[in-house]
Amino acid sequence: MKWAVIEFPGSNCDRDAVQAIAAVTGDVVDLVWHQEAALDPYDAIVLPGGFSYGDYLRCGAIARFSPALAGVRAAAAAGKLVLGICNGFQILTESGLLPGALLRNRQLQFRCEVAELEVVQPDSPFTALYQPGEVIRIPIAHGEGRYYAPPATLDELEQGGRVAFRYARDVNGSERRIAGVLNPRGNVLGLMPHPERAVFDWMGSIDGVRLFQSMRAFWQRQSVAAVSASGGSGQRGLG
Amino acid sequence: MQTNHGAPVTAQGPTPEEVQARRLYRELGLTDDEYDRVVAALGRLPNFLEAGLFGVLWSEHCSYKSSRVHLATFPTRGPQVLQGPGENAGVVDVGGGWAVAFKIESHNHPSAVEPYQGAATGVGGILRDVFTMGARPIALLNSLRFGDLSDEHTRYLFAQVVAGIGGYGNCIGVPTVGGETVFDPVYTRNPLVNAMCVGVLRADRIVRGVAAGTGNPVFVMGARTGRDGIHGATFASAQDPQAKERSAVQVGDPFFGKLLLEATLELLAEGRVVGVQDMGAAGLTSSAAEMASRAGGGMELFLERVPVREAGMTPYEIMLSESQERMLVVVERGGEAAARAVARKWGLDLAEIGRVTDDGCLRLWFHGEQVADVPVRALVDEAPRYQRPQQPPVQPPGAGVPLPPPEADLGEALLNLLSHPNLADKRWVYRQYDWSVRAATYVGPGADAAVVRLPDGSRGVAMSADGNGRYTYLNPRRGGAIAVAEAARNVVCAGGKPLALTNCLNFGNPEKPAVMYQLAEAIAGMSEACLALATPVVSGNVSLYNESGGMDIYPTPVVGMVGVVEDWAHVTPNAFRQAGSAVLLVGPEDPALDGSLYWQLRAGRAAGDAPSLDLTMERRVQDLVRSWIVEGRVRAAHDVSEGGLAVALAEMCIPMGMGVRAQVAAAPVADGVARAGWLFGEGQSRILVEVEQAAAAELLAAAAAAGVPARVLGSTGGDRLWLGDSTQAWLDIPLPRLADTWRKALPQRMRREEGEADAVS
Amino acid sequence: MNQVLQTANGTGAQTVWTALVQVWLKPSVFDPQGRAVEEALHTLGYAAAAQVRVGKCMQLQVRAAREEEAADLVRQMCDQVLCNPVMETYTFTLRAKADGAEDAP
Amino acid sequence: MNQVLQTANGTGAQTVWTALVQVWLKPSVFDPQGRAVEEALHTLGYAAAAQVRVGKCMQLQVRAAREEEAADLVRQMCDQVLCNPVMETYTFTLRAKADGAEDAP
Ligand SMILES: Nc1ncnc2c1ncn2[C@@H]1O[C@H](COP(=O)(O)OP(=O)(O)O)[C@@H](O)[C@H]1O
Ligand SMILES: [Mg+2]
Repeated sequence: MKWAVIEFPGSNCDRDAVQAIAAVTGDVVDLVWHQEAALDPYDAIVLPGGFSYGDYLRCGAIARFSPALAGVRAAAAAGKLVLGICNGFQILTESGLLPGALLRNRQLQFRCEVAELEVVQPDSPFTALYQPGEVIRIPIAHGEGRYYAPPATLDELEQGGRVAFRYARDVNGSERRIAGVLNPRGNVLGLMPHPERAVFDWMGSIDGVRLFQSMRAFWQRQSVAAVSASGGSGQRGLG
Repeated sequence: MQTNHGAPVTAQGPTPEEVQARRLYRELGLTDDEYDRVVAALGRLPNFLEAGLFGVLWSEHCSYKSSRVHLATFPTRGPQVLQGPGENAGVVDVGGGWAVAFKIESHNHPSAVEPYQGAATGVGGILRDVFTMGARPIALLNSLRFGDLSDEHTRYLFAQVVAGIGGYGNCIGVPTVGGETVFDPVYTRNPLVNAMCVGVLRADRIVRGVAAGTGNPVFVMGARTGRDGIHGATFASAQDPQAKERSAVQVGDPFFGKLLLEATLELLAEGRVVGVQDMGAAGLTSSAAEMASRAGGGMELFLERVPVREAGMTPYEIMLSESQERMLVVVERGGEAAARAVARKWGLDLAEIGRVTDDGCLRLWFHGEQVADVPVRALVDEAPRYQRPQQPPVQPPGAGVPLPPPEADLGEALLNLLSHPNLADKRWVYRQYDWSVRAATYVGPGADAAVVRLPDGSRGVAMSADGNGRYTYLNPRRGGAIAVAEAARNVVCAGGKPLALTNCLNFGNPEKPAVMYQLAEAIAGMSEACLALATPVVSGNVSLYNESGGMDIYPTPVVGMVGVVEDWAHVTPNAFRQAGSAVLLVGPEDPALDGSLYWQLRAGRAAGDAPSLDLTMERRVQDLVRSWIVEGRVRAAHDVSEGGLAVALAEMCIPMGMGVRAQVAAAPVADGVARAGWLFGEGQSRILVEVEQAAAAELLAAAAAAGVPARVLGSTGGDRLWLGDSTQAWLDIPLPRLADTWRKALPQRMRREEGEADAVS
Repeated sequence: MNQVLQTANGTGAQTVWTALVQVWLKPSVFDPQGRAVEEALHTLGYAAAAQVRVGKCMQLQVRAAREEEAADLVRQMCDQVLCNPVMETYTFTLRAKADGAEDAP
Repeated sequence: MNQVLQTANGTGAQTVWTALVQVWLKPSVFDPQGRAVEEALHTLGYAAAAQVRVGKCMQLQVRAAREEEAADLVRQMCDQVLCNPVMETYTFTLRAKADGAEDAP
C-alpha cells in the first residue's frame, strides 16, 4: 500500500504522520509537496496537522486552493481513503469534502492534552479494528477544534452513521461532542485528535495504531476484491 | 559621494556638525563620553546614520557593556562543548554523532508593553538563533515571572504571555515542553519572559554566523523590512518601558517563521552557505556588523536593494528596523542559484544586498551614494566595557525579619502553600502549549525535567529551566549557585546527565551600584556551581534595567540546563508508582527556613539568608542518585525545592494518587516553628527517591560510603499524606483534598479571564 | 444617519444604541494576516487586490439617553478593553436601535 | 457616499476602489469571543453593554473601471475566500480612492 502525506506551507505534523504510518504499517509513505496535483499512485492520502498558511483568515481556508486538493478530490471520488487530521480536517471542511466547520475553542484557548474518545462508528474503513463504543485515548492539540454544523446537518450525520468519534467529555465546545466525521461514502475521515501521536508506548497511548491498521486492512480487502473481480487468484484468504 | 576626509554625506537629515552641536547622538543612545570615543575611533565626526549605528551597537542590549567583564569569568570549556558563547547559540556534543544547540533569551520589556506579541516574538527570535546554527529546533522552554494574581493587570499579562508563547510555538510546530512560572509582587510592573530553544544537529555540521570569503554575496532572506521595532534595542535599555515610543511593537508571524526555518535548514543542507544570522535586536546593523566581526573582515551593503514593506524608508530606518522573520545569509559565490531555488520553493524573498569585503569596514550605500563607512572593530570589538561601581548592602536584605508563630494546623499550612501559584499545578499554563507536536516528547511538562527524543531515537535530551529571584535577592552569590544546582538536579532526577547550560540574567538598573553588586556576585556564584558540577556556560543573554518607578526586580538569573539521556531505561518519573516502596531522603537535612516561600508568606517579605548550599555535597548527591538511576534502582525521584520537603512529598503523591507515611524529622520535635522548618525549609541538595524496600539498607550504605547523608523517611501506600516525627503525626491529609487544592489553584485564579471555565479535571 | 427614537416612558428615557466598532492595527504595525490573505488572493487570480489589512469588528448595544452619552461610553470601552492602544486604533459608529428591530449581521 | 474619480488617462481608465468587508458569525453560531468581551465589559462596570458580537473586517483595494465591476469582484472574493458560508455572513462597502489619499485605518 502506498501512502501520501501532503505537506502544505505551515504543516507541522507532516513528518510525524509519515513516521507513525511507516512504523505501524511498514508501507511506503511519501511526503508530497502541496504543489503536486497528481496523486494517482497513492492508495491513501493524509492531510496532516499544523497551521497551513498560518491558519490566517480561517484554518484551512487558504490551503484548500493548493493544487494537491485537486488530487485529493479525485482520490476521494475514486473511493480511495482520505484522512484529514486536525488542520487536515479543517482543510477538508473548508473544501467541502466534509460538512461543517471548525471554530475557535469555546474556552478561546489552545488545548493540548490526551483526550478520551468514544468510537461511535466502528464500521468504517478507518475504525474497523476498534470495538463498538470503545473508549480510546488520543492526544488533542488545537485552538480551533469546535465542530459546528447546522442542526439538520448534525442530524443527518448521526443518522447516517457518519460521526466516527465523539469526545467522552466536552473539551472544546464541539456540537454534540463530535471529534471526527465521515463523508457519505465513508472513505473520507476528518478528526481533530492526533492518532499519529499515539502509536508507541512511550507516547502514553498506542490507541492510534488501529486507525492506520484499519485503513490498511480495508485496502487489503479492496485489492483482494479487485483481484478476484478481475479473475485473479491467490490472496483470497486475506479479507 | 565619499570624501576621504569628511563623513559620507546623507541625502537628508542633520549634518555631522549638527549631530555634534545639537547633541543629537543622545537620542541615538550615545552618552557624551561615548560620542567622543566614536569621534576618536573614526578620526572624524560621524554622520547621523553612523552615530545611529554606534548608538544601537553600543547599547546595553547589543554590547553588554555593563556585564561583559563579569560574563568573561564564566567557565565555558569542557570536552562536551562544541561551541561556547559568542555565536547565535551554544552547541554541546550529546554522543552518537549528535549535538544540541541551545540558548535562552529575554523579551521582558516588549512583553510588558504588548504581552501577546512580546512573548510571541521572543519565541520567534530564540528559534531563529538556534536554527541558524544548522540545528532543527526540537523543544522550547520558558521561564516567566509576574506580580500577584490578585491584580487584574497581572492576570491580563499572564494570560496574554502564555497565549503568545503558545501562539508562536504551536504554530511553528516546536513543542513547548517545560519551564517555570513564578509570581511575586516585585515583578508586577516588570514581568520577566525568558524563552529557551533546544535544537539538534549532526555534531560535524555546525554553521556559524560568519561573513567570510571576500566577494561572497550577502542576502536578506525572509520578510520585508518595515518601520517596526526601530529602536527596539535601545528601548530595552530605557528606564520606563511604558513611557517609551509605542510603535516599537513588533508583530510576530509564526507562519513566516516556519517557512524561514524550513528554507534555512534546506539551504544549509545544500552546503553552499558560509554563514547565517538572525536579524534580531538592531536588525541589519547588528547582524551585518557581527557577522563581519566574527570573520575579521568587512561588508558592503546597498540599502536600496533591501526589500521594504513601506515606501520612503531611509537608510537609518532600513538599518535599524527590527521587522521579524528575517535572516542575513552569506553564500559562496556560485551558490546563488541554489539559494534562489530554495527561497522560491518556500515563497520567500531573497535579495542580494551586498558582498563580503576584506577591508574591515562596514560600508553602506544608498542609490549610489555612500552613506556610512565605519570600521567593524570599532562598532563591535571596541564597544565600551564598563567596570561599573558595585556596592554591597550594609546589611543583608533579609536579616532581622521576625518569623510570626506558625499556624496551629500544619496541614492547613501545607494546603495553603500548595495553593500558592508558585507551587500549584501549572497545567493551566502548559495545556495551552502544544507539547507533543513532532511526536518526540518522551517526558513533557509536569516533570522535573523534560525529555525529548533525538531523531534516530537512540537517546534523549533532558532539559530544565530554573531560577529563584528571592534567593538571589537575599544572597546573590548563593542564589546564583542555587539556580545552576537546581537545574542540574532536575535533569538528574529525570534520568539525564547534565552537560552544559545557557542562562538569562534578569537584573535591575546597572547604574545602581547595589544592582551591579548583585550581578557580579550572582555570576560568581553561578560560575562556582558550573565548576563544581562540570556544566559550563555555552550561551546566554543579559536583560538589565528591569525596574519600574525606580523599583528594581529581584535579581533573577535563570538557568537552562541541558543533559543527555543515554538509555531510555534511565528515564525516571517524579511521582510515586508503587505501594510498599521505601522513600529515601538523599542529601543534607536542614530545618532552617531561610529564604523559604513559607517564611515570605508569613512575614510578608523575603526573609533570612538564601537556603543553605554546599556545592561539594550537591555534586555528591547528584552523582549518587544518578548512579542509582543508571543501575535501575530508582522507581521515582524528585528534588526538594520551593516549598520544602512537605511540598515535594505532596507532589510525588498527587499524580498517581499514591500515599506516603514519612517521618520528616527522625527525632521528636515539639516546637511548632521547628516543625515548620522540617516541613517547609528549602535547604538545597536534597533528592527524594522511591526504591524497593529490600534495597534500602544497601543504598544507605552506598550513600554513607559516598559521604552523602541519607535516611529512610517512610514508605508509600494508602491514600493519605502522613507527615510527622518518630512519635506522632504533624499532618495527615487525604490525597483528594491535596490534589484538589493543588490542581484548582491556578484555574480558579484565572477563571475570570476565560470565556468559559473548563471543568477542572 | 443616526436616528434617535424616544421610548414611550417619557423623560430620562434611555435609548438602546448599537455601536459598530472597527479595530485596526496601526499602519506602522505589520499585519501578517493581511499579507497572507493578499497572497492567497493573488494566487487565486485576483491580481487586482492590493493593500489587504485585516482587523476586528465588534457590535454591541449600550443604553444611554443621548447620542453623545452613548459615544462617550463606547469610547471609554474602546480605550479600556476593546482596543490595545499600543498597536491598534479604532473607529466606531452609533445607531439608535428601533425596538424589536433586527440587527445587521 | 461612493464617489467615483475619473483618472486622467481617459477611456478604459481604472479606478482604485477601497473595499471594506465585514464578516460576522451567523447569529445561530455561538460566539465565545463576543461573550468574553461582554463579560470583561461587565466586570469593568459597563453594565450597559449587551449583545456583543465579534467579527472580522478586511480592507482591500481593487482596480476596476466602474463601481459595479468592483462590487462584483469583491463579492466573488468574499464568496470564494474571505467568508465561509457554513458559519459566516458578510457585507461590504466600496469607496473610490482619491489618488494619494490616505486610508482610514
Ligand atoms: N511556563 C511553563 N511552561 C511550561 N511548563 C511549565 C511552565 N511552568 C511550569 N511548567 C512545568 O510545571 C512543572 C513544575 O514546575 P516547577 O514548579 O518549576 O518544577 P520544579 O520545582 O521541579 O523545577 C515542571 O514540569 C515545569 O516544566
Ligand atoms: Mg523548576
